[in-house]
Amino acid sequence: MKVFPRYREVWLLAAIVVLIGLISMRFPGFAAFGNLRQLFNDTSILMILALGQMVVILTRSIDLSMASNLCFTGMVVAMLNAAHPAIPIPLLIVIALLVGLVLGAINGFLVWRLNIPSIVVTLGTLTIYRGATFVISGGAWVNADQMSPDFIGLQRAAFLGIPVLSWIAILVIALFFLLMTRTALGRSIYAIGVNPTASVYAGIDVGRTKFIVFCISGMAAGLCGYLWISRYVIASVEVANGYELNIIAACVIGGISIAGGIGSVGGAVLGALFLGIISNALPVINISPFWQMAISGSAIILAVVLNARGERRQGRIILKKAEAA
Amino acid sequence: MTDTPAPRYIPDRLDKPLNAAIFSWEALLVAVAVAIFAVNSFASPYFLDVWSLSDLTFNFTEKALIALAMALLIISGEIDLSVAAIIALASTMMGMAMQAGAGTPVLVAIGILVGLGCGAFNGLLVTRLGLPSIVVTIGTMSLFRGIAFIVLGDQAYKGYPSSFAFFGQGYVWWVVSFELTLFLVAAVIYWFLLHRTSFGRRVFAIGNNPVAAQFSGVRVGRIKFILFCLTGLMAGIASVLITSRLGSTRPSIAQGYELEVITMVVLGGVSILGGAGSIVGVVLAAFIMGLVTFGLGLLNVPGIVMSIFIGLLLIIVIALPIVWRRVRRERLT
Amino acid sequence: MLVDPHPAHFVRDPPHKGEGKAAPRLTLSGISKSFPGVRALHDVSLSLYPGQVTALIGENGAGKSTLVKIMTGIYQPDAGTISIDGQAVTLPSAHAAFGHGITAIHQETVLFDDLTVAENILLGHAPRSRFGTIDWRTMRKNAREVLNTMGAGHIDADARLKDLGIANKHLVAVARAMSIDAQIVIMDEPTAALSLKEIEELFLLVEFLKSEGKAILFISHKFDEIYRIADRYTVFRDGEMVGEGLIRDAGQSQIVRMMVGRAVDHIFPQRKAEIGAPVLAVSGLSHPTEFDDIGFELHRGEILGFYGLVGAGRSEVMQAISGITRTSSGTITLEGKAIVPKSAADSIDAGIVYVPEERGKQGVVIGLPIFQNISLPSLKRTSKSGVLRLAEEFALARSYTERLDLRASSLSQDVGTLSGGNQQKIVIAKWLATTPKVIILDEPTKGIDIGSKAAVHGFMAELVAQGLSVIMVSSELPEILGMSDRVVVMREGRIASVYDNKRLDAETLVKTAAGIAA
Amino acid sequence: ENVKIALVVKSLGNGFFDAANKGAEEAAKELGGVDIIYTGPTKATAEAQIEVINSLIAQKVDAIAISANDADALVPALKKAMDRGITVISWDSGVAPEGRQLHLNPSDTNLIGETIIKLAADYLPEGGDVAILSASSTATNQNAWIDAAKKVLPEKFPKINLVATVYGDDDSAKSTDEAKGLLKSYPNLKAIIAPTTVGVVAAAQVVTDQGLIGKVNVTGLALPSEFKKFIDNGASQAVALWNPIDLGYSAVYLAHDLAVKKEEAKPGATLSIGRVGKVTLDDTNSAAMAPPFKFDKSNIEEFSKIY
Ligand SMILES: Nc1ncnc2c1ncn2[C@@H]1O[C@H](COP(=O)(O)OP(=O)(O)OP(=O)(O)O)[C@@H](O)[C@H]1O
Ligand SMILES: Nc1ncnc2c1ncn2[C@@H]1O[C@H](COP(=O)(O)OP(=O)(O)OP(=O)(O)O)[C@@H](O)[C@H]1O
Ligand SMILES: [Mg+2]
Ligand SMILES: [Mg+2]
Repeated sequence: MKVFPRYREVWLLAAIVVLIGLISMRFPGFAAFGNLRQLFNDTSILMILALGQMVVILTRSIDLSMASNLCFTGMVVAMLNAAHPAIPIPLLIVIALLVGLVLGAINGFLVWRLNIPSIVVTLGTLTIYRGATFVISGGAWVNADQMSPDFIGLQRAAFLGIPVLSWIAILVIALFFLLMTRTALGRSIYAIGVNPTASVYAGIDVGRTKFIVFCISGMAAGLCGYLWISRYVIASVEVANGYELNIIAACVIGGISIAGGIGSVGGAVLGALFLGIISNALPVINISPFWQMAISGSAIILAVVLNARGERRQGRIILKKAEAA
Repeated sequence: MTDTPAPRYIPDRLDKPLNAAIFSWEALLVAVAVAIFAVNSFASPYFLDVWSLSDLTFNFTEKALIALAMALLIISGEIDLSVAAIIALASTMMGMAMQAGAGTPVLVAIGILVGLGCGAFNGLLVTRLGLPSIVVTIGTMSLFRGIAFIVLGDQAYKGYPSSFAFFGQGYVWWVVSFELTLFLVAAVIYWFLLHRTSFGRRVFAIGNNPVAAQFSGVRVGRIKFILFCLTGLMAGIASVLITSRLGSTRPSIAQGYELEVITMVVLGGVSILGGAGSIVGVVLAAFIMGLVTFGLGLLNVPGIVMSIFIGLLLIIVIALPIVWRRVRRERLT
Repeated sequence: MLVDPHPAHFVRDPPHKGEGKAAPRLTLSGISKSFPGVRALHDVSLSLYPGQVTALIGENGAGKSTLVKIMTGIYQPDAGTISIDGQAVTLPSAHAAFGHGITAIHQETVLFDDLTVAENILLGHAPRSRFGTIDWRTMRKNAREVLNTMGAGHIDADARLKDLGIANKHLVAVARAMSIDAQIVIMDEPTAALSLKEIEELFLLVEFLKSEGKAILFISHKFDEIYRIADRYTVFRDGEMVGEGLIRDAGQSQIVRMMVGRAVDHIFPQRKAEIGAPVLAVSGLSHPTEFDDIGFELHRGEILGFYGLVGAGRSEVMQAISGITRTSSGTITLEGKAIVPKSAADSIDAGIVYVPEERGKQGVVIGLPIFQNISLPSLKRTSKSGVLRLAEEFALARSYTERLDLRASSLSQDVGTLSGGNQQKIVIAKWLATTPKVIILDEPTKGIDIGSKAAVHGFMAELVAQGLSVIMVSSELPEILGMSDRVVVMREGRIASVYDNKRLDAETLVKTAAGIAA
Repeated sequence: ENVKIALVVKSLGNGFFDAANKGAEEAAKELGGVDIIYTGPTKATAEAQIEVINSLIAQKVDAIAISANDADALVPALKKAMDRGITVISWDSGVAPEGRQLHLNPSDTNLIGETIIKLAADYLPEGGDVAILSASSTATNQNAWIDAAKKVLPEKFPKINLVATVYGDDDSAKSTDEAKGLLKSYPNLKAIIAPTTVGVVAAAQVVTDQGLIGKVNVTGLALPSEFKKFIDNGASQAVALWNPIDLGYSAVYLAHDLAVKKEEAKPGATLSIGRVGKVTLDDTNSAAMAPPFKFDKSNIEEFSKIY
């Protein structure tokens, strides 16, 4: 399996390098190593979410509920931490993964067993999960003050000069890479996206695989629930509101085809990085914040146009003459 | 050939139309609507009041107007996530015109034309460049609203002419608001367009199989383009209404409407995969959503808890026929 | 041979000496399957024997593919038992069927365009490394081995499937079936998309499989193939089994009578050749990659056959004439007027219709009822200033479906629930209903049973008698020879030769198409 | 029959408004015969608030006391309420005069503007660069305060140099990005002023994370309970706020008196608000409750327990 099919990711990488170059022209410190390291750290959460979304999109589905799942799970761990500061953080992370898994599994179950299109299911759970956050918290916020120092500190601790948050992202990227290139599940995910009917005939349980991808995206969202809350040190119902579209945008910019079957781990990571750079750089280079939205919108459109160019199928060549030319 | 038998007779339909209607999606929605209406009347003494019921309609008419066009677009297999952003941009442009001294007719024209233009832009990207609409409109959603932010920044436009207020605040007759009237008229037009014209039939064909439709002489690109324009147009009209109702414009206007519009369409029984759906369903779904939010509002239930009900309603109403069919099949065998 | 009106009491022929001795490898008995409103199979039984090919024969919609899907775990039967080597088994999924050594080449090509050949062959049963991860190296090696044993070593295991030609794709489908150590191999109309050369290769493979002692189920509507390859036969009619036995004991007319319930002599219709003035003239038509310098004339009342190997570019040329694909140069003249169709809609308006070859993708709109499918290209006629008139749509649909002997429970039935052949009838009805001047039929009888084939051919004869002109693209030699007035042979995107059908023989055509003619 | 007063807030779940509700309940108890409906949208948008107002009109409440998400967009809906005989006042974040009978400012706009600058200037004797991190660009009150602050800068704080105003939309993630951007673009930044409770927490967390405690002072308007941590760790020297409990109390008190026709709102009138004292209406029928209250190391502990 080629790691860089059609070298889409290489182009994206080049675009990112050019972008960083352009920003550095206006703000010289931008390309400094320390800043790039921080950029990666700032984008880590989006990367993890984009990877979770990627496996779902690859199977021709979509998970609109990730941001709400993140919000709910974040609230659960924040409230747990506030009420029982003694619970060790690793255990809280496991709880976050499990809560996320359960919410993802609910999506997956509805898609699998009732055969409801994923966009409908997750449009419903998008509002339900966020509403549930309101119900469990009574609308109250969990503030920095109520969180234990470990809860906040873990992702900020540095290991080999790099924050733990970045390490978590690196680990997640590696896991996804293994999943997509080295496991039968990864192959099934691609196969379902390429041709669902053929997948049934090939003995792949399409429904169950979709269930699993929603569990994966749920776990990614759950993990990010903890990471997000401990990063921004406030848990409220409004956490990550509307972020689902950023996640999907990252995937799209990363060349993951919304029609399924096409996309790679590298693409998702770079797509997230690209969006991260834009939102990070605009304040830095003094572009009015009011321009930010229009700029990222244009970037998304541009990315789709370019990706579509790359994907455009070449006609079968029947003529010998044309083949030779 | 020997002993050729007489051709087999194939009936037009098996189900009687009445039978089909009773077991249809619309019937299910009517039942749900009646149930919610009944529950509301019991739960709150304030519900059964003509003015309450009239105010209720303001909660959904603007979104429902867009949902009518969105239903056609989704049936054709496309989607437009940028409608709320189109509202913002159209409203901003109306505000600019208002500051330049434009009168009410010009303002209305500008709102509608900007909506149409945005829809055409989406349509061009999707049909000319062959891009997936869900992605294109995620992009234009940021772009359109982004332009509104660039123009307005932290400012607001206010001071629309008093005659402009009629569209979002006026009443045509007694408690019947202009918005509701416009919605009902539009619903009839869209019903006719989708279910009674060859244009509507082609929309269904495209949604089910765009390639075969193209081979059958359906101008797929053109029809999709028209549908995007219609959706933009309805967003433009909605923008006039909402700007008039709020009497002012901010770039954050109508934030998050797109998902509510799509929820309405899907709840109305339109297949998100394209190819199936009805306008009657969408209209019923609009009323159901209005009834639920208003009913819960009367009980002072927070909006976010209402959204749980809407989310559950969406999933349950879609799941119900599936589960029911499955149970019935299991009972048969 | 016995044709029993009550298949429940069906008595099997005593087994013939020698052949029946081996115990059946697979036995299906009392299988029933219904879809909403359709009884696809009712109490059917079937046995497959090791080292023998059993042909499953039946009209369109008789339930053949449904049975295949039951045998491969894709559908669950409503009733009945399946046993392998005497052991009763259940097949809840395609995976379970693999486990029992059942593999199939399905009627629709079911492969993965964006995956590699190796992945296509081994997906679902890929070799694993010690850590449970996919062992890519072994996977490629295994794939290559399978291809080599099939004599298809020229296919690169690392190539992406979409870069392969259609014939090679088909070989990959076969290789996929072979890669499972299967004892039972099912082929559902495997030759429908192949040309003669590939069909020959396929038959060699079948012989090889027979020699390996595999039990083979072979489904086809082409009797020459059945007589060539099968040892036994089973006939279905309307979802019931109506006969079985050894193929060498049964004549074609006997089998046809079983399958249709009456005798059908498929003789191509006699036509009075009243060929008139040129209607359509094409000249210098070129496309950057698909075809070059295509030029021909079509006359009033003429059937012009287009022959060639699969992938010769015939469909592309026809799609260009009907406005679906763009051309780089060339002119199309209809009744003396130059036309430049930019879309199928334009060409239908002008009076040229194209009946496409890929039924599922280009032909029918699954999800719409039969009558709406048929009226789709004729909406201008069945509506009045844009407003639909249902009664006219039903009338239009009725008149065409009855003539093509469609099997459907009502005209409001979704076409997706029809069998492959019945869908093909919808496809033909739908474009005939536009009452064109020129009609282009691309593989019009692909996958159609013998009775309906005769109906389609009769229909074509009627059309030209009414003064229409027909272009018929076909890869079936008998059809080309039996129906055409003249034959255009295409090879690699160019016209190789044009023949008058007076003294034309099959050999000339095949040689021209393959490029070995003098 | 009890007097029904709706306390409508910008969004539910905000600690500031929950505290205001405490005050509202206190006033209700004190006045007697008053039912409080504490409500508001979950998303801080004008459209959502209008839906809430519509349902309150249908419930025939006697008075609506609202903290508005948009000064202008709510006017038609609130006018409708007044037409149906409902008393409407705004508090905290105001509504344009034609949409309410009176407006109760938590404090004087000019005073707040001056206070937020002063909070920064007090700890910058030599002066230096400061930046403002605001809530959403459409927030009425923040914009008014920032304008007031800009006005007093040249005369009263000549050494303070305001380099930028950015918007975090009251969204913690966006506020964090913006705060980081400020620190990156202005390496000499001495203080970040965030006149919003969400923004101030985000900015203080960024300063803490980047090890800039002592170099950059975060200040602005903050709830003591949410912000205590950052006073404690030194990311901030002091912040200010008015007392939301008093604000809720006063709003309900005023709404009640107007609804039962005990008082009338007209320019120049002096209205009494129970334990809080008296306010005088200016010519737009607005009144200011009290000057902002400063929290620093000396008193944060005590107040963080209250709100
Ligand atoms: N998924 C389905 N839903 C409803 N009806 C179906 C479905 N699949 C098949 N049928 C019906 O079952 C019957 C048998 O179909 P099947 O595809 O098995 O026919 P076949 O013998 O393979 O025909 P052909 O030669 O045309 O391929 C047909 O009447 C068809 O309409
Ligand atoms: N490499 C390929 N991959 C997939 N499909 C192919 C390929 N080659 C040919 N086909 C199929 O064959 C059809 C016909 O191709 P084309 O028009 O080029 O040749 P043709 O001479 O018309 O062949 P046919 O005999 O099948 O009609 C195409 O529509 C396509 O479905
Ligand atoms: Mg079949
Ligand atoms: Mg062809």
